[in-house]
Amino acid sequence: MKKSTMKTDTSVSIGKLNLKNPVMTASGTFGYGLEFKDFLDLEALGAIVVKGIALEPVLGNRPQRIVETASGMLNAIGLQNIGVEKFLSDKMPLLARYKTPVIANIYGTDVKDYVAVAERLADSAVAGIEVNISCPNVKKGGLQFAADRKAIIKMLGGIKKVYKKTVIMKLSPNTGNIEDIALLCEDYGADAVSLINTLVGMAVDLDKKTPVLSNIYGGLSGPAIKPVALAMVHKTAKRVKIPVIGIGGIMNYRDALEFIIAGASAVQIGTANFRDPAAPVKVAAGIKEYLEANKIKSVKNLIKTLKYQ
Amino acid sequence: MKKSTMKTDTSVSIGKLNLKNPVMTASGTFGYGLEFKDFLDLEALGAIVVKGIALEPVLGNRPQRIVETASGMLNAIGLQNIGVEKFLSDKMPLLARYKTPVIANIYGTDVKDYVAVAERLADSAVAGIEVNISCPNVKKGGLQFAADRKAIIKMLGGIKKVYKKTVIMKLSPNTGNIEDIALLCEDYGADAVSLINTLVGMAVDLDKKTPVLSNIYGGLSGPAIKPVALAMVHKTAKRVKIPVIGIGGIMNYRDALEFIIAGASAVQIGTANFRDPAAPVKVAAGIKEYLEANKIKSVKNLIKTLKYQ
Amino acid sequence: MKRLTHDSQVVFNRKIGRGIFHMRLAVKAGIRVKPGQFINLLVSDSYDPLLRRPFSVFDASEKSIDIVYSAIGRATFLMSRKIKGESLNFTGPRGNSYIDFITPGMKKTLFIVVGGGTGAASANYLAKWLRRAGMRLKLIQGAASKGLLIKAGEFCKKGVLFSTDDGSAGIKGFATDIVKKAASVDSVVFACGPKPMLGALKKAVPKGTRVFVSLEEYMGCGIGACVSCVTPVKVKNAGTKRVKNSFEYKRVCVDGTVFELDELVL
Amino acid sequence: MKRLTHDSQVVFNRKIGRGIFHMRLAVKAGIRVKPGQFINLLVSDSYDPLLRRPFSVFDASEKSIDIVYSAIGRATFLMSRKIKGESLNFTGPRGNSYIDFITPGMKKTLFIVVGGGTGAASANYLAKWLRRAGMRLKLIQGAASKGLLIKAGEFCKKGVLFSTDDGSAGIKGFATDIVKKAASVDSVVFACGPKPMLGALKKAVPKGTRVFVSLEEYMGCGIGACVSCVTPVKVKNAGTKRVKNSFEYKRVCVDGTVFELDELVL
Ligand SMILES: Cc1cc2nc3c(=O)[nH]c(=O)nc-3n(C[C@H](O)[C@H](O)[C@H](O)COP(=O)(O)OP(=O)(O)OC[C@H]3O[C@@H](n4cnc5c(N)ncnc54)[C@H](O)[C@@H]3O)c2cc1C
Ligand SMILES: Cc1cc2nc3c(=O)[nH]c(=O)nc-3n(C[C@H](O)[C@H](O)[C@H](O)COP(=O)(O)OP(=O)(O)OC[C@H]3O[C@@H](n4cnc5c(N)ncnc54)[C@H](O)[C@@H]3O)c2cc1C
Ligand SMILES: Cc1cc2nc3c(=O)[nH]c(=O)nc-3n(C[C@H](O)[C@H](O)[C@H](O)COP(=O)(O)O)c2cc1C
Ligand SMILES: Cc1cc2nc3c(=O)[nH]c(=O)nc-3n(C[C@H](O)[C@H](O)[C@H](O)COP(=O)(O)O)c2cc1C
Ligand code: FES
Ligand code: FES
Repeated sequence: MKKSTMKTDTSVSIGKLNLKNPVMTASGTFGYGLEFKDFLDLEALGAIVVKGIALEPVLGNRPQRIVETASGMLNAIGLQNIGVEKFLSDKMPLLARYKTPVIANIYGTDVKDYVAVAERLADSAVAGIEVNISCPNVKKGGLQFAADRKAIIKMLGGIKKVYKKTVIMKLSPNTGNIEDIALLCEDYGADAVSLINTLVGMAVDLDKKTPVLSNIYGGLSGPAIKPVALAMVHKTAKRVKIPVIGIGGIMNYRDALEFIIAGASAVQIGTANFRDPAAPVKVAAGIKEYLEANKIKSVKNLIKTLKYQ
Repeated sequence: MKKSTMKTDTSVSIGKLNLKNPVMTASGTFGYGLEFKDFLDLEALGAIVVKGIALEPVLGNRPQRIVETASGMLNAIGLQNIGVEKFLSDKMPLLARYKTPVIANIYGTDVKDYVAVAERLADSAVAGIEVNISCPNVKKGGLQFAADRKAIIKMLGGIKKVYKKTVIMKLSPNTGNIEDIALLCEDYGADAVSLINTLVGMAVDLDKKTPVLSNIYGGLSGPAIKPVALAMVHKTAKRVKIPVIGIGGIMNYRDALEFIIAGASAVQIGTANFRDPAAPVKVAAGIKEYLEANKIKSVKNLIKTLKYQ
Repeated sequence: MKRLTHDSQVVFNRKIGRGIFHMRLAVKAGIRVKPGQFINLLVSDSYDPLLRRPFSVFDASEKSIDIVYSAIGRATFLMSRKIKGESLNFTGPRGNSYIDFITPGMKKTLFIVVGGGTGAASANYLAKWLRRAGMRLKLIQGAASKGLLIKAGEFCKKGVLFSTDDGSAGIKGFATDIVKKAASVDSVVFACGPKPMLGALKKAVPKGTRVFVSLEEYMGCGIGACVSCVTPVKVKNAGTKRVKNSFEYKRVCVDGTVFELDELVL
Repeated sequence: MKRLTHDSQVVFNRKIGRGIFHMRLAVKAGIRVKPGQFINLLVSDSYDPLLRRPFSVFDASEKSIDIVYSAIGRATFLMSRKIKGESLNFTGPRGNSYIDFITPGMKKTLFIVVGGGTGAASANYLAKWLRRAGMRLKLIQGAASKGLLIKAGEFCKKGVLFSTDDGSAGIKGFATDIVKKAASVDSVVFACGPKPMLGALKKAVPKGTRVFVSLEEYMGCGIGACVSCVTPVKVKNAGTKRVKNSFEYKRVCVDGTVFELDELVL
């Protein structure tokens, strides 16, 4: 046996990015990464996806911003963030010390803004961008783009012109046709799609007779949405050729492998980080052990291997 | 005080139907009703909604048909049913003995079929129909109608011609615009809308590397989807004038009241029946007690009373 | 009304094998259980796990119901941690019974009772019933290995035959190998166990031997309402004008769990 | 790495009031806790409840951390059923501390420590710290009624003042009524309790008295990453060209939980 074939290969490619393993952190659940350095080895991650970044700082929604639901949670943070300038000056230099690609999740209130943030990041140490056209918690810059074909075409056109590294489009489950939107993104040059963002949800405080969240609606995440995410990833991976990044309720390596078998080339860990801040590295380690135990040389050999009865 | 004003009034109206309380059973989770007679008083229910009925008997999908997920379950029964003739000859006479309106949930593989089932039920003891244009588990007759405006217009036109009692349209959450579909149903003569049916979901068996359900996809129900259902009910009730029937993860009277405050005129209990076969009557009793404890004369005074901070 | 939902208390919950537990539930007097029936346990107040879990009755008295279960997943792990005095709600007992298939003509018949894996639970209660009814009986249990054998109740009595896949106890091989030797056309076989064992039974017995098996299927309601637990059963007169399909789906929870093996589409 | 996630075992979990429990967790030696910090408990293996739950440290030693909690919902009900020996995982201790605000100039200062409801938990540990540091101290606890008073730790010592809304123990009224009498511009007030109590504090003390309060907000991560636990804090130089907003959101979990009352937008 040649030595090279004996090593288990956990690496995957997403656009121009080569990741040492398929496990990323999901935007908004991992801060700017540094908050987690006491809980896990940031270099054991496939990639770090940071909190959504806009052109200008954003205050976010009034509290109450989150609430737990059955096996899930609603959030309506309202994309509070420090803005792209401060991100580049204060956070990125610290993050760049780690040998893990940093992906910036970006958003704006109109197409122009999105393009401007992408342009500002073009020459930075950021390895790729994830374009959030699916946030349910802001009046503008969120869901109105999720299924707007014209806006998406315009946005991708603008971004591709100013940003030459990897572009991932983050899709919303709050449409009847996520596969069609994914195909559109592929056609207009996206390097990958990531799904799903949160499902629009709501909680009511019966005693006060008010919505629990100040924003009324929030985004549902966590194990509760895993079946919905799996179905959408499976349907999308059947249709597009670019990599699909699976997100939604992934709590452990078995969940992650289910997404990979169903068609995902990589996964993101979101709400799980709140239960266990070391979750992403545990998932990565679990995948590696699984490959070894089952004598599978490369995680790539598992992608989209679902069999039908 | 006049005597009549002292009694707590739990009744609500849905179209031409007057229900003694706002609690119905959700189609497909309560069989043909009779299966539950050892567990609860069928006459304590607002209405019994029976399993989806087609023109001809349907075998349904191969097992495995259901699987549990985090705080939810997926089902892909495939609308197994005994057909409208057998329902009328074998089940309805037994159900008609109870002083509770029976609502038939109907579906077909094309518009013609839907209309034919409605016509066949027109002169029966069935008190109303709920038109299922939202089943995710059949190749035809399910989701393809969910957001097809033309088909819905044609279907409602046909049904209203042959069926003069209460017509409820049951809507799918697997679209980006459930409120628009609800408005359309209102415009074309629906007496009420009920929502939500299940969310499309999937489960993967990692050991076998196959989908868990023979149908690959199934419909997600239970507490996991409650936040999604609440948001859709709230959004829809803001737009339409006809009654909205709230469905999705309602497990107890507090959940039910949350839906009512958010805009529902009545609720349906689905998956909860599997955990506690007496759930619907407990919900009805709980609502009554709540009204009494809070000195609210009529449950109607609670509908759509959500306050905003 | 409501007579089919019961609150019970854990009397004991002992480990009796590798990951296998024997739990006794105290119930109000007056619940009658027939061999082969199951109860549907609500394991947790939490919505995760959400659904009830079905377990065959291993033994029953006027005041108690016993189950024997294997801790293999979330709900059964939670069960294994329950201690004396804790409350558990269940619906049932539900389902038909092996003994529904015993006719007056079977007074002299040899009943071969086979339990594979946790299928031994219902075999135990059936064997007890047959013994008390004075019937002729051969009791067989098969498991993967010694640690997984259930040695409780009737299985502690003399004359019981055991098999293990690895030969660590009893004969090395399958329970069906024992059945093969014991069965004749005049005997009646009652069996509960994993699907492959039930399939193997067909080949193990002489043609014409009546075999009845108790099935396990994933259950939603456990009371016949959701049609999730179905199994395909051959339809009589299939292929004629009136009967289009060669099989129909029957509900394991109320039409079974016990079916005649010949009728099943395995 | 990973030094902020800990496995602990329940040493005891006693009922000490109406729905109020005192739990001691055994931890590996070496965890340092400062008064006002909290731990974030993972209450269940199940995904329902899903999130961790934050609790102020009531007391701590080299080998243990104590909390006092009120069983008010799903997670705290589950906690109340935990028995000796059960394992619980927590992250933390996290958050700043009351004592971060103590300056060398405060050697002679009278510290008024106020706990309202379960806010008494962090007040206890702070009082213990101040007493051991030889500081001047007045400890006050307010609750709705006698059964809800926490009588443990420092609250069993002499000189502690109590108030209850219904007068069933201590003075009838609010803890802030006691503060009113005790506070002077030279004293420093440390408080933890429900929002209305914190609001009332402002009016209870002479203008210029420094008041520091520990806040509770709904938490997602408890480690500063999700910005869900925010509270509006006044911004210096607000209204100038560079500073547009009059407030910014600060994270209670890491920027607090202790803030100077004057800076908060309540
Ligand atoms: C009629 C009947 C009688 C049974 N009797 C026994 C018995 O006496 N002893 C025993 O150990 N086991 C018995 N079982 C199997 C037992 O119900 C499952 O092992 C148990 O439900 C597993 O739950 P879990 O949460 O631990 O496992 P999970 O991790 O949820 O699932 C593991 C496997 O258990 C099965 N299962 C899970 N949920 C259900 C459900 N709602 N209905 C049916 N199967 C399910 C599935 O095959 C699943 O793949 C019986 C099953 C049936 C249908
Ligand atoms: C920093 C801090 C310190 C605390 N210290 C104590 C203490 O010493 N003793 C004590 O009894 N309580 C304390 N609490 C409150 C305690 O965290 C809640 O009572 C507990 O989370 C309730 O959980 P539950 O599932 O029982 O209630 P639920 O039924 O889930 O909710 C009831 C209420 O509890 C609060 N709550 C629920 N989940 C969270 C969460 N993830 N984060 C914050 N609040 C939540 C909400 O206000 C909610 O309305 C503290 C809270 C914070 C933020
Ligand atoms: C508190 C919170 C904040 C989030 N913020 C963002 C964000 O800024 N940008 C984004 O694209 N997604 C955001 N998300 C969505 C997650 O990245 C992820 O798509 C979603 O939570 C589903 O994954 P999960 O179930 O693993 O959490 C946020 C999610 C949560 C829970
Ligand atoms: C097993 C099962 C079968 C169902 N069958 C039907 C059906 O025949 N027709 C229909 O309109 N909805 C059907 N539904 C959907 C329910 O009526 C309901 O809309 C959904 O389950 C959400 O409510 P819940 O969360 O309370 O279960 C079915 C649901 C389940 C779980
Ligand atoms: S489990 Fe519902 S019909 Fe059998
Ligand atoms: S709880 Fe996540 S930032 Fe405070």
